[in-house]
Amino acid sequence: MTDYNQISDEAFRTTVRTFFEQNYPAHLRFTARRLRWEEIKGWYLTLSGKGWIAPNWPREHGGMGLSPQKMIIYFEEIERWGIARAPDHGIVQVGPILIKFGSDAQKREYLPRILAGEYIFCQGYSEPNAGSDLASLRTEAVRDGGHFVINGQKIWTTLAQESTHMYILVRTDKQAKKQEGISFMLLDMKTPGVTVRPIRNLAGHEEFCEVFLENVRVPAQNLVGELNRGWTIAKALLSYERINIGSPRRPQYALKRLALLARSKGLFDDPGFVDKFTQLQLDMADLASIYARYVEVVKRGEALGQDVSLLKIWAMETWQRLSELLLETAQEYGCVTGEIDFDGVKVDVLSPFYYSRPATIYGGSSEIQRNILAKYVLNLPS
Amino acid sequence: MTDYNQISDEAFRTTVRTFFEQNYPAHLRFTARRLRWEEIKGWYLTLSGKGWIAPNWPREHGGMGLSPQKMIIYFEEIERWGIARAPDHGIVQVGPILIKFGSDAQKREYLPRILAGEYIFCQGYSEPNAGSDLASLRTEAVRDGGHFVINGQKIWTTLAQESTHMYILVRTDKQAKKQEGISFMLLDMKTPGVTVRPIRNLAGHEEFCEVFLENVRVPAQNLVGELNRGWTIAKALLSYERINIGSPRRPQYALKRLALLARSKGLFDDPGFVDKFTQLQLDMADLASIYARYVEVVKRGEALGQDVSLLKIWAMETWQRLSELLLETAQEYGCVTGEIDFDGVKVDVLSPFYYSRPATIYGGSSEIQRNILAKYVLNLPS
Amino acid sequence: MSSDHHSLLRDSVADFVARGTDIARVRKLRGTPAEYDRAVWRKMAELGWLGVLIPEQYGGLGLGLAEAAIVAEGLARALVPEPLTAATVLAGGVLAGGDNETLKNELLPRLAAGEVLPALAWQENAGALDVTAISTQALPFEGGFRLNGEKRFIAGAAGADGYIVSANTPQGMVLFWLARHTPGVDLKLEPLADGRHFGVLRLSDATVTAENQVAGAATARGALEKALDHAAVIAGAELCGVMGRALDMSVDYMKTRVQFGKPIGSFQGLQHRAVDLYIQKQLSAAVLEEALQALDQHPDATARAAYASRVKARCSDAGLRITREAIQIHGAIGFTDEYDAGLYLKRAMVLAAWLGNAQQHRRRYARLVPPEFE
Amino acid sequence: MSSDHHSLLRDSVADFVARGTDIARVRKLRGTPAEYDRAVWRKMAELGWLGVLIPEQYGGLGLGLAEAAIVAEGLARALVPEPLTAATVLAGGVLAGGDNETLKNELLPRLAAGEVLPALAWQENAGALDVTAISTQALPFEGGFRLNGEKRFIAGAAGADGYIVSANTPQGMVLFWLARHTPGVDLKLEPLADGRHFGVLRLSDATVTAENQVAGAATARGALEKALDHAAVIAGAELCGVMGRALDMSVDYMKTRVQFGKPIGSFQGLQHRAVDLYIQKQLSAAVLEEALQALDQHPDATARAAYASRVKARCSDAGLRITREAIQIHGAIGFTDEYDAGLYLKRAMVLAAWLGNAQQHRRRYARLVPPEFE
Repeated sequence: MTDYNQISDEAFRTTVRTFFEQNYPAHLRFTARRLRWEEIKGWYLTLSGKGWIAPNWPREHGGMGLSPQKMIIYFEEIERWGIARAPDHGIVQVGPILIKFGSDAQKREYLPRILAGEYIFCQGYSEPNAGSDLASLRTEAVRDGGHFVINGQKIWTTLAQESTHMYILVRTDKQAKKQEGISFMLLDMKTPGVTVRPIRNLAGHEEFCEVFLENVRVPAQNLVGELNRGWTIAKALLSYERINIGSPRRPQYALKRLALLARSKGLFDDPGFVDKFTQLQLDMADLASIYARYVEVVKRGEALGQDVSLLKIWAMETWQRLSELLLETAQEYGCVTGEIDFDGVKVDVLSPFYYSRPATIYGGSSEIQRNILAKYVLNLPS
Repeated sequence: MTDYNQISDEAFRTTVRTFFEQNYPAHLRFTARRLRWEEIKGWYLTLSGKGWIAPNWPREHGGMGLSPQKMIIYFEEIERWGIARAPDHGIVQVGPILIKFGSDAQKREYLPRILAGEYIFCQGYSEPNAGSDLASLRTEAVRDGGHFVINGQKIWTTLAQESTHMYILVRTDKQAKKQEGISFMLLDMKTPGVTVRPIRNLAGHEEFCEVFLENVRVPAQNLVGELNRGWTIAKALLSYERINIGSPRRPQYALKRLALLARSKGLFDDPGFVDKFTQLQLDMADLASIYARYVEVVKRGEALGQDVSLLKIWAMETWQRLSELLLETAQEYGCVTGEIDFDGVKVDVLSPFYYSRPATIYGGSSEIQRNILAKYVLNLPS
Repeated sequence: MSSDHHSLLRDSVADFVARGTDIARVRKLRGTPAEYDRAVWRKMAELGWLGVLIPEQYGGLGLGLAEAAIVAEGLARALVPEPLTAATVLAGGVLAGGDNETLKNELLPRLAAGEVLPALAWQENAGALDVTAISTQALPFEGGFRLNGEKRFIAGAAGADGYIVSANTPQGMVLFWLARHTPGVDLKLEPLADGRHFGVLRLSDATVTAENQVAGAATARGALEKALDHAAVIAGAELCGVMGRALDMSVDYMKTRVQFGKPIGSFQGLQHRAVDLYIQKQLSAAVLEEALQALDQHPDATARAAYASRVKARCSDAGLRITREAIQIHGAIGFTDEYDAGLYLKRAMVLAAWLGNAQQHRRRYARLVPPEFE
Repeated sequence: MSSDHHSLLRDSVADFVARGTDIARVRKLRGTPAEYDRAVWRKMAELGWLGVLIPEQYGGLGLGLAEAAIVAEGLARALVPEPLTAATVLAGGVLAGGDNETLKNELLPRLAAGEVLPALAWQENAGALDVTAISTQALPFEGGFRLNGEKRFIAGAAGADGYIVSANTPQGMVLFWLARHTPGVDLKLEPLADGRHFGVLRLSDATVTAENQVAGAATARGALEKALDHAAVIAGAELCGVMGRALDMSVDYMKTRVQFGKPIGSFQGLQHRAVDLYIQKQLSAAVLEEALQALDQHPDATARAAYASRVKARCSDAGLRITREAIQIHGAIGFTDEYDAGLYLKRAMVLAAWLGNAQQHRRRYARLVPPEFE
C-alpha cells in the first residue's frame, strides 16, 4: 500500500481532491442532517475499497497511516467538497482505542470488519442522568462467569437503530469514586435484552435513540483494557472531538447560504444588513484563523491543551448567530419549513437554525466548555 | 403651609414646573458629574426657603408631605428640567429614618438643620471588604460610658469631604451572625479621629472618599433605634433606591445627545446607524414603559417587590450600551476628553461613558441584582 | 372592563386550557390539512371568545384589545393551534372596519358563532408591511370584478371558509370576500415550523360580485392597516404566552435537573441567564400592557402603528430568545420532538415571522417616530 | 526571524518594562505637554526598537512587522506612553516609503537613533480612512510650496520635532516634511482619555522647499496607505498587550477578592464572563498572528488592507470590551483613578479610536472583500 506521507503535500491534496470530486455522489454534498447508513453506505464502501476509509489508522492495521500534516489535508478536502459524515465511530473512536488498549483477539476480530463496513458502531456514553456529568453514569455491568451482565439505559445514542455494535461505558465498581469504577466494553446490538427506541428531533429526523439494556450478557473478552479503567480510555480521544467540532465548515456553509439569500434580495445595498453580515463574516474569518493555529499544533503532532475548548464555543455560537440572521433575513419565510425559492436561489432557512441548536449541547455543552476554560486555563477557584 | 395633595395633579405639575424653570440655574442643567456643595448650595437653599426641599417628609416635620402620586410628579419635573442631584442623603435617607426610628431629641436636633442645609449627610455603609457583601462590615463601635468608640474604615463615601455628618453602620456585637450585631448611628464629621481622603475617579473628579475612623467618640444618644438593629433600619429604604436608580432620565439624556451628534453627522441617512439607534430607542421606550408600571405601584402606595431589581439592571445597562454607541459614533473623537464641537453641536462624548460605568457597580451591582432576582423572584436554589 | 373582570377572564381561559386542550392534541393536529378542531372552535365561540372584538350589534361582545389579548395569551401558553388571531382580530377586524353593512350582518355573527372562518389575504411579498404594495388586479367585469394575482403568508388559510382579498381597481385598492371554492381561486399550503401552514392563494380570473366588496377604495386601506396593527399587538400577546410558559418550564427544569450533585439552577451562570430572560419577558409584558391601554383609547394611526411595532419588535425578539434558550437550558432533551420545549420555540418562530419580524418592525418604527433631540 | 529569536525579543521587552518603566511614570507623564520621556526614548533607540522596521542601509534593523508587533505589544502591556507606533511605524513607514533619498538618508538614521521624532499629519475629518479625502492645498511658490489647511488626530504630535503633511498639488497629492517651528505651522493639542494628546495642525501659508518633499504624486498615496495599514496592525498588537494585561489583572483579582465568604472567581457567572473575555483575547491574538505572517510576505494592497481592517476591528472591540469589563469585575475600586484598571481602559479607548475604530474598519472590510457565495 502507498505510503502517502512520502509524497508532497500538494500532490497528496490533488490526489485526494480528484478522487473525492470524481467519486462522491453530488446529491449528498453539504447536507445538514446526518445521513442514514442506506444513503452513505455506497460512499463508505468506495472509500473502504480504495483503502482510504481510515486515514488515522496505522498502515499495518489497514489504515492510511497519515501524518498529522497529511491528515489535516485529507479532512480539509473532505470539508471543502462537503462530504457528509458517515457512521465513523468505528473509524474515529473504536479503531484507535483498540489499537492502543485492545487485545490481539479484539484487533483481529473488529478492525477488519470496521474497515469493511460490516460493523457499525454507536457510542454508549450518555445516560438520562449523566449528560454533561458523564462520570455519574449508572448503567451497571456485573460479572457472571464468562460474561458481564449489563443493566441500565443509554440515551442520545446517535443512529443506534442502524448500528451493529456499541462501545459502552458501564459501571463495574459501585463503591469507587465517580470517575473510577467505570469500564469500557464492546457490545453486539443483536444481543438479547437490547432495545432501541429512536427519538425524533426538532428538525423532524430520527438521529438519536434511547437504548435500554436488560440483562444483556456480554462475553468477558469484550472488555477493552483493564477493568475499571474505562474513563481513561474514553477521555483519551475527547480533545480530538473538540478540534473537529470547532471546524469552520458548517458556519462557513451557512454564511454562504446567507450571502446567496441576501444577494437575491438585494441586501448588499442595505448598509444595515451589511453591518450585521460583515460582523459575522469577520467572526468567521477569525474563527478560521484560530482554527488554523490549532491545526498547526495537530500537524506538529503536539497535544492540544484544554484551551481548545474555546474553538467549539466560538465555532458553534457563531454558527448559531449566523442561523439567527438567516431567519431574520428570510423575514416572513423565517418560519417556513423546507427549501424556499428566493428568485431562483433555493435555501433551506430553518435547517441551519435547527442543527446549530444541539451544537452547543452535545460533545460537551458550551457551559461545560466554559467551566473547563475557567478551571484549567484561567485557573479560577471552584 | 400648603397641602399640595389637595390641588389637582395638573395644577401641581404646572406650579412645580414653573418654579423650577424660573429658579434653577440654567448652567447646571443636565450635568453628568455630581455637583459640589459650593455649586448646588444656592439651589438647595432656594428649595429650602420655598419649603420644597423635602417632598417626602410629613408636613409636621417641615416636608411637603406629598402623596406618592404627587411625589412622582415632583420627581418627573425634576428630571424633565435636568435638575442636578444635591447632597440629598439627609432628605432621602436620614430624615425618613429618624422620623420612623429616631428619638424625639434626635428629630428636634437633626430635622430642621437638614432642611436648612446646615447638616449635610454622607453615607457610611461600604467598607474595603464589604462592598457587595455589606453584611460583612468590620468597623466596630465599643460602648465606653456615655459614648461609643468607633474604629475602622469606610470607603466609596460620596462627597464625604464636604459633609458635616455621616450616618454610619457599625458592628456593635462581634459574636452575632453577619446581618445581626450591626447598629445605625449618626456621626459628626468634625469629631477627632475622623480623617477623610478623597479618591479621584476615572472621570477625573473627586466624588467619593475613604473615611478613616480612629477612636472616634460618638455620644450614645447618636444611636438610632435599638442597638444591633441597624441592618433593619438600613434595609428599609433600599427598594426606593432601586426604583430611583432605574429612572430613564440619564439614558434618555444620553440618547438625545447621541441623536444630536448623529444628526450633525448626517447619520440618520445611514440605515446601519439607524438600525443600532432604533434598537436603543426601543430599549429606552420599553424601559420607560416598565418604569411607569413601577411608578404606578409607588403611586398606589404599595410596597415594591424584589422584582424591581430588573429596573436598575435594564436602565443602567441600556445607559452603558448607549454610551458605547456614542463613542463609536464619535469615531476618532471617541477618545477625546471634554466637549467636542460637531458642526455647532457640543457633545461631551466621554462623560456618559465614564459615568455609566459605576452605575452597574454602586447601589447593588448588576451581579447582586441578578442574584436577588434568581433567588427571590425565580426562586432558584442556591 | 375592570381589572377584576380581567382576572375572571384570565381564569376562564386557564380553565378552558386545563380542561379543553392539551399538548397531545396540539401534536396530533400538526401537519394535518385542517390544523384546527371544529369542536374546540365552537367551544371557543360558546365562550364568546371569537366575538370579543366584534361589536354587540353583530353578535359579538364588543370588548377591547385588552380582553382579546388576555384570551390570546392564555391560549398561546397552551399552544392552542386554532387561528384565533388570524380569523378574529385580523380577518374579523378588516370585515368590521369595512363599509359593507350587508356583508357585516351576514358574516360577523357567523364568525362570532364559529360558523364561518375567514382568512385575510393581503400580503404578496416577504418583507412588505405596506398594505398598498400589491399587484393583484381586480378588473370590472359584468357588474362584478375579475381577480388576478398571488397572495402569500396567509395565516389560518388551511381551514378557512373564505378569504378577504385586497386588489387594485381603477378607483384604488379595495377588499373582497371570496368563498373558499370560488372558481379561479387556488390555495396551496406551505408548511410552517409549528405544524401549521401559510396559505398561498393564486387568483386566476376569479370572479366576485360587487355585493362581496368588503371595503371600497375610501375605507379599504384604513381598515387593513388598523386590523394589521391590532393583530401585531395580539400576536405580541400570544408571544408573551409562549415565552411565559417556556420560561416557567425552564426555571422548573433548573430546579429539578441534577448534574454534578446539584440542581443546575444553583449554578450562577445559568441563574444569571435565566434572569436575563425574565427581564425580557417583563419588558415584553410592560410594552404590551402600555400598548393595549393606549390602543383602546383609539389614538391616531401613527401612534397606533408605533405601538404595534414596539410590541411586535420586543415580543418577537424576546419570544425567540427565551424559547431558544429554553432548548439550551434543557440540554439534549430540549432538542427532542417529544419534549414540549421545542414546540414553544417553533410557535415563537411562527409568531415572530408572521406580520413582520422584529427587524422589520424596528425599521417601521424608525420611519414612524423621529428621534428626540431635546 | 525564527520563533526562538522572537522569544528572545519578547523577553528583552519584558525585561525593559520590568526595569525601565512603571505605571507611576505613566501617571506622571499624563497631561504633560511632552507626554514622553527623552531618556526612555533614547534607551529604546539603543535597544534598536525605534529602527525595527527601518532598512539597515538607513541605520535600522530591517526587520519585519512581526518583530515590531512584539515590541509594541510588550510595551503596551506596561502602558508605555512613548509614541512608538506613531513615530516609527506610521511616520517612519511613510518616510521609508517615500521617494526622497536625501531626506531618507537624513531623517531615518536619526529616527532610529532617537534624535528626531516625526509625526504624520494626514487626516482632516473624523471617520475618513481614505487618504485622498483631504483639502489641504500646496501651491507652488518660489521653487517650493505654500501650504494651507488643517490636520487632525495626529498621534505623537505633542513631542514631535516635525510633521509629515499630505497636501494636494496640481500634480496630485504629495507629502512634505515640515520642521516643528516652521512659520505658519500652528499646533494645538486635544487631550485624550489616556493623558496623551491628538495634535491639530493648522497650516497658514506655511512654506516648504521642494527638497522637503517626502514623496511625489506617484508614490505619496501608496506610501501613506501602506504605512497606515501597518500602523493599524501594530495598534492591534498594542491593544493585545493592553487587553492581555487587563485580563490578567482581572483574573488575579477574581482569585483574591473575597465576598460572601468566597473568592469572587468561584462564582460561575463571573467565571463564564471571564472566559468570554479570554476567547476575545485569543481571537485577537490569532488574527494578529495571521496578519503579521501574511503582511511580511508583501501581499497586494487589497489583501493588506483587508488584514489591517480585520486586526483593527477585532482588537479594538476586544480591547474595549475586556478593559470595560475589567472595571466591572473590579467593582468600585476599578472606577478609581488610582487603581490601574482604568488606565488600561483609557489606553484601549485611544487605541480603538485612533486610525479608525472597529465599525469604520468593518465597513472598510466590507468594501474590500466581497462575500463568498459558493
